Amino acid sequence: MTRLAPPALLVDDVHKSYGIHEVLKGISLSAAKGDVISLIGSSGSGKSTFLRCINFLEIPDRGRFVFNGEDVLLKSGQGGRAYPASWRQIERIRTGLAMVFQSFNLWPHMTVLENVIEAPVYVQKMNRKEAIERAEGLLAKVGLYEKRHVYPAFMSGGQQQRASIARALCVDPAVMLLDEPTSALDPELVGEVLKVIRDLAEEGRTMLLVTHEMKFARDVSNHVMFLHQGRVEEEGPPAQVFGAPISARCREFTGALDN
Amino acid sequence: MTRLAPPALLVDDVHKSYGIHEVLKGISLSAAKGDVISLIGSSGSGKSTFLRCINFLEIPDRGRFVFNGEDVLLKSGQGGRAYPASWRQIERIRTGLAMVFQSFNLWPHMTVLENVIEAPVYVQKMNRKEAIERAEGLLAKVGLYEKRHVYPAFMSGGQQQRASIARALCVDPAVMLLDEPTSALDPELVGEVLKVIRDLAEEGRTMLLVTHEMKFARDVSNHVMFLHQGRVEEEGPPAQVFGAPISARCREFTGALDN
Amino acid sequence: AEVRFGVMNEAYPPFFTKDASGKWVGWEIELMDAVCAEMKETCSIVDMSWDGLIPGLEAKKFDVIWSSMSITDERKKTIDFTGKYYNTPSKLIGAKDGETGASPDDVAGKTIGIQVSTIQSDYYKKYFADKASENTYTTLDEAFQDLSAGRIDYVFGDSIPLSEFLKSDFGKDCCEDKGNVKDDPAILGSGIGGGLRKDDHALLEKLNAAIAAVRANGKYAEISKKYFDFDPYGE
Amino acid sequence: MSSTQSMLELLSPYPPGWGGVLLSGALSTVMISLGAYLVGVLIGLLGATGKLKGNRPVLFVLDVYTTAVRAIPELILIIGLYYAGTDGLNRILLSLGLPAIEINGFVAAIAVLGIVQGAYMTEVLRGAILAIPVGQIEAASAFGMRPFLRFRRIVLPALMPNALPGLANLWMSVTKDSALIAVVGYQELALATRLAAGNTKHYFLFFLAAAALYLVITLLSNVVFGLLESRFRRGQPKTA
Amino acid sequence: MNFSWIFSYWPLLAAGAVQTVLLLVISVGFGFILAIGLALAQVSGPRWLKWLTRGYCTCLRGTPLLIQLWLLYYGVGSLLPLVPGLRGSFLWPIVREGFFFAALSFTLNYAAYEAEVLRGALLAVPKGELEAGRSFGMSSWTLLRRIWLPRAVRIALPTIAGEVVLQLKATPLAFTVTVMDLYAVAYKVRQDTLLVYEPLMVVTVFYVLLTLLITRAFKLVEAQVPARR
Ligand SMILES: Nc1ncnc2c1ncn2[C@@H]1O[C@H](COP(=O)(O)OP(=O)(O)OP(=O)(O)O)[C@@H](O)[C@H]1O
Ligand SMILES: Nc1ncnc2c1ncn2[C@@H]1O[C@H](COP(=O)(O)OP(=O)(O)OP(=O)(O)O)[C@@H](O)[C@H]1O
Ligand SMILES: [Mg+2]
Ligand SMILES: [Mg+2]
Repeated sequence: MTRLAPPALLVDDVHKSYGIHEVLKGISLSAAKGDVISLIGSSGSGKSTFLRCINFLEIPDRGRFVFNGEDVLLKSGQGGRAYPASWRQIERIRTGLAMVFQSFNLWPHMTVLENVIEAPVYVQKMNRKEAIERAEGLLAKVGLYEKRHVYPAFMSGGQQQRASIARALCVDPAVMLLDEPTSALDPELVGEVLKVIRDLAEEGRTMLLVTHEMKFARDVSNHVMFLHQGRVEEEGPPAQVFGAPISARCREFTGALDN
Repeated sequence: MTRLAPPALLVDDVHKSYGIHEVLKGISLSAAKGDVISLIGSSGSGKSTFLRCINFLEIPDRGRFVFNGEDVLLKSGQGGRAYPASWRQIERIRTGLAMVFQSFNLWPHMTVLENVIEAPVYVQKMNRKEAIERAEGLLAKVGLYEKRHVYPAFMSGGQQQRASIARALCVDPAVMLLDEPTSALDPELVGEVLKVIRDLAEEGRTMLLVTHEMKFARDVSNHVMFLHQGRVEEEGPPAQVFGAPISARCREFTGALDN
Repeated sequence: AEVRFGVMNEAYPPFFTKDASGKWVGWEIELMDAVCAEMKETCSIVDMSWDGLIPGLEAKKFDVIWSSMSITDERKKTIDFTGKYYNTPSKLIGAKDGETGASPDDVAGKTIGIQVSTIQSDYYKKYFADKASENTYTTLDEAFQDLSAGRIDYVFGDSIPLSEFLKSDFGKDCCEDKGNVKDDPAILGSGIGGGLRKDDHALLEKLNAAIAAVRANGKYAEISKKYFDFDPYGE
Repeated sequence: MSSTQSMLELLSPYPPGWGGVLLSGALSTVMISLGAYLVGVLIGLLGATGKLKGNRPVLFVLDVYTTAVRAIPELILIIGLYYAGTDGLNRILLSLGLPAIEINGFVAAIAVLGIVQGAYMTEVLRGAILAIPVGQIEAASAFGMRPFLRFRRIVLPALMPNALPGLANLWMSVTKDSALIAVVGYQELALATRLAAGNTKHYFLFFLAAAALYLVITLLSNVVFGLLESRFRRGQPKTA
Repeated sequence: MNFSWIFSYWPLLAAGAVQTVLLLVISVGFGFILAIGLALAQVSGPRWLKWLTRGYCTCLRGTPLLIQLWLLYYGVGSLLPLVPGLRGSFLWPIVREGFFFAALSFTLNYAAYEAEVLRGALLAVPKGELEAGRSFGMSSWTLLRRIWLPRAVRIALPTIAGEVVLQLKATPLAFTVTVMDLYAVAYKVRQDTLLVYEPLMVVTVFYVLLTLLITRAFKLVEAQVPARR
C-alpha cells in the first residue's frame, strides 16, 4: 500500500506495560485521510490499550505519534519512560479526536442531549443552539431522538452505546477512535452504523475501529490489523487478512466461528 | 412443540411499564429442562427488561411465574400492580438462577476469584476451599486463570465479561439468564462460550439468552423468540425464525446485515 | 497611657459579669473603676475567655488580669501579682440534712466538688484527700448542678459564690451551709490579686498603691457595702 | 418563680432580657462559620486535587497538613496564630521598618477555622472524587477538556452527591466549633448563652434556647443541602 | 519552654490519655454500629422510620454536643435515681459516673454524623452491583454485609477517617461532666501554672500520634483495593 498525502495519523513503535506485564510490544500504524482501519484480535490482546494510547488516556512507555504532520512532543520521565512534554498540546490534539468507549462512559448527571452537546459547547465553543440542532440531528440518525431528554441510567445498553456514538460524532472529529462501537447493537443498527462510518470516511475522516465482528470489519474497513500478544501479527486489506492470511494464528482466529 | 415434563420455567403474560412507557406488553415463555431459548430483537425492545423481570430485579406489573412447578406468589399493590408476596420465596428461587449482566456488574472491591466464589460461599454456604477449586476450574475454562487475583477495574472488557460468565456458572444454577454474554468477546471465545452453553444444556440446565449475534443464536438455541415493541412477534425453532420467518418485521430484522 | 484590664468573658456574679445590654457590672468592676480613678488613668476592659487571658496579657492586648484570679506560688512563676484585693473564707456546702461541720472527719467517705486549680483544691490535697474523694469542675456552676442532682455531697469553694448559690432559687431548697473550713493562711491566705506581666514594675507599684489608697479612704468599704454584709478583704 | 411570664422576660430581645444577646450571638456564629466554611472549601478543593494529582513533595506536604492540622487542638492554632502569629508578623514588619499591624480577631478566627475545615474537606473531596467511575473522567479528557473545564463540568457535578453528606457534616461542626473564637474575645452564640445562663442561673432555659437557635440554623442549612443533593443526584436511579 | 511540671503530673497525664482513648474507642465503635442502622433506615426504611431517623440525625447534628451532654447528664441523669431498683443494682456505679454519660452522648452524637456519611455512601454504590448480588439470591442481610456496606464504607473511607479525628477532638467536652481526659489534665496544669503552650503541646503530641495511627489504619484499609486513576 502506498499513500501519497501525508498521513492523518502516524503511530510508530508504541510500547506499553502495566507493571511487568508488557501489553503493547511495538505497534505501528499509518492512516491516511479517509482510511478506516480495523483492529481485531483476541480479548486482552491490547486493542483498547492501543486506542487509549493514541489519545493519551494511557501514557505509552515509548512511541512516536504524529497527527496531521504534527509530532507529539514527548520527554522521557523516570526510568526512561516517555511523558508528554506539553499537556496543552495533547489537549489541543484531543479536540480533533473523538472516542467511543467500550463501556460507553456517558456522563450520568446529564441527559443524552446534554451529553452530546457537552464537548461542542464547552470545548469547541460552538453556539449552544447550533449544537442542540446538530445533536438532535445525530440523535435522530441513531434512533434516539425520542430519548434525548432521558438520563443514561434509564436507557438500554444499545441505546447508551448509540448515545455514545452520537456524542463522538457531534464534535466533528478528524480522527475517530471506536472501541467496539457495535457490541450492544442489533444487526439493523450495526448496518446503520456501518453506513455512518462509510459516510464519514468519504468525507475524509480517519477511523480506527476495534471490533470483534469480522463481517463488520470486512465490510467497513480498507485496512485490517490483527493484534496478537501485543504485536501486529498480520495486516493488510480485508480481503487478504480474512481471505488469505499469512499467519497461522490469524487464520485460526478469523476462521474460528465457522466451526 | 410439545413438552412432556413440567416446564423448568414458565412465564405467562408479563407486563411492565416505566411511567407511561409500556415496555413489555404481555410476554409468555415456557422452557423445559435443557432448553436454550434465545431472545432477539432490536435495541430497546425490552429484552433485558424481560430477563430482569424473571428474577424480579424489575418488578413486573402483571404476570405469572412458575419455577420448576413452584408458583411465585404475587399480591397486588397500589394501582393494581403485582408485588411479590414473599421476598423470602424470591430469594430462594434466585439461588437457583444465575444472571450474566449486559454491563457485567462485577463487584469492584473483590478480585475476580473473590467475585466468583462470593455467591457459592455466602449464599449457598459452600465450603470455601471447594468453592475456590471450582472457581479456579471455571476461570481456567474461560481463560482467566492467570488473572484470578486481579481486580475488575484492571481488566479488559472481554475479560470482565468472561469473569461475569464464570461467576454465574459457579453457583451451578438450574436456570441461567444471559444478557448478551458474548458482546465483548472475540470469535474464538464466542465459540468457547457456545460450547459451554451446549454442555450445560446437555446437563439439563435451562438457559435464556439475549443476543444480537444471529449466527450464535442459531447455533446455540433450540428455540428463538423475536421481540418487537414489547410483544413476541415471532417464535419457533431457529431454522424457522431465521430460515422462514412468518412475520415481515422478523424477516427484515434477521436479514438486515446481509445487505 | 490607658490601662487596659483583662476580664474573663464569663459570668461570675457578684464579682463581674456583662449584663444583657453588654455593660460590665459587679463588685470587681466597681473596684477597678475606683482604682483607676485613684491612679488618674483612663481605663478600659478587654474581655477574653480564660484561655486567652495569659496569651493576651503577654501579647499586650491588655495590661492587667482583673478576673478574680487566685494568687498562688506556682502562678507567680509565670506572672506577677498585685497584693490581694479580696480574700474570702472557704466553705463547704452540701445537701440539706441538718448536719453541719466542715472538718476532715465530717467529709469522710463523701465526694467533694471543687473548681479546678483553686486554692481550695490545694487545701483539699492537704486536709481531705485521704478521707474523701474529689470531683473536678471547670466552673463552680457545674459543681452546683451536680450537688443539686445528688451526684456529689459537698461543694468546696469561695464563700461568696457559694452563699450566692444558696440564696438562689436553685440552691434554696436543696442545699445548706456546712460551715467554713479551718483556716490555713499558708494556703488560703494569699487571696485574689491582679495579674501583670513580669517586667511591668511601674504599673505594679501604681496599682498596689492605688489599692491601698482605695482601701484607706473608705471607697473600698463603700463599694463592698452595696454587695456584701461583710468585709471581703479578709484578715 | 419560673413562671412563663418571667421566662418570656428573660428571653425578651431587649435588655434586661437576653434574647437580643443570643440573636446577635447567633448572627456572629453564622457569619464566622460561613467565612470559615468558604475558606475551607477552597483549600479542600486545592488539597484534594493536589493529593490525587500531585507529585511526591506535594503529597508529603498535604499529608502533613491534613494530619497535623486535624490533630492539633484548634485552641492552640487560634492562640498560636492570633497571639504568637501577630507577634511574629509584627517583629518581621518591624525589622523591615514597616509599621505594626493589628490582626482582627474575626479575621484570625475565620482564617484558623477555615484552615482546619480545609484539612477535613481535602479528605472528604478526595474520597468523593475517587468514588467517581474513572471512565467518566476519561471521557472528558478524550474530548479535549482542559483540566479546569473538566473539573467544572464533569468532576464537580459527579463528586457532589458523594461529598455532600460529609460537607454538610463539616458545616454542622463548624457552626459549633466557632465557639472557640471566644479565645480572641469574640462573642458568638455559645458564649452569649453561657453569659446569660451564668448571670441568671437559668441554665435549662438558656441552653434550650440556644439549642433551638442552633437547630434553626441547622434546619435552614438542611433545606439548602437537601436541594443541592437532589439536584446533584439527578439522573441517578434509586438504589434500594 | 518549661516542661518541669511533667514530673509531678505524669500519673494524671497517663490516666487522662487512657480516658481519651477509651472515650474515642467506645463512641466510635458503638456509634458506627448505630450509624449503620440509622443510615439504612434513611435509605431503605419505611417512610415513618425514614422521618424518625432523619429527625434524630438533624437534632443531634443540629445542636451542640455540649448541650446534649449537659441535657443527658443533668436532665436525664438526675432522673435516674428515681428508676426503681437501679440504685441498688450493679449498674449503678457505672450509670452514676460522668464517664457513662460522656460515652453515651458521644456515641449518640457520633452516630448521627456518621449516619449522614454512610447514607450518602450507600446511595453512591452503583445500582448494578447490588442487582448482581440480588440476582444470586443474596438475602438483604447478606447483600448488606458482603456488598453494599463494604462498598459504601470504601467510598466513604476518607470522610470516615475525618469523622473519627473530629470525634477525638470532641472528647475534651467530657471534662464538663468531671471526666479527667488528657485535655482536662492539660487544662488543670495550665490553670495551676498559667503556662499557655507547654501543656497543650503535650496534648498535641499525643493527638498527633493518635491521628497518625488513625489515618495510617484507614490508609491501609483503603490500599486493600487498588484504585485505577
Ligand atoms: N429503569 C428504566 N427506567 C425507564 N425506562 C427504562 C428503564 N430501563 C429501560 N428502560 C427503557 O425500556 C426500554 C427497554 O429497555 P431494555 O433494556 O429492556 O432494552 P433491550 O431490549 O435490552 O435493548 P438493548 O438491546 O439495547 O440492550 C428502552 O426503551 C429503555 O429506554
Ligand atoms: N489499568 C490496567 N492495569 C493493569 N492491566 C491492565 C489495565 N488495563 C488493561 N490491562 C490488561 O492489559 C491487557 C490488554 O487490555 P485491553 O483492554 O487493551 O484488551 P483488549 O484487547 O481491549 O481486550 P477486549 O477485547 O477484551 O476488550 C489485558 O490483559 C488487561 O488485563
Ligand atoms: Mg477492549
Ligand atoms: Mg439490553
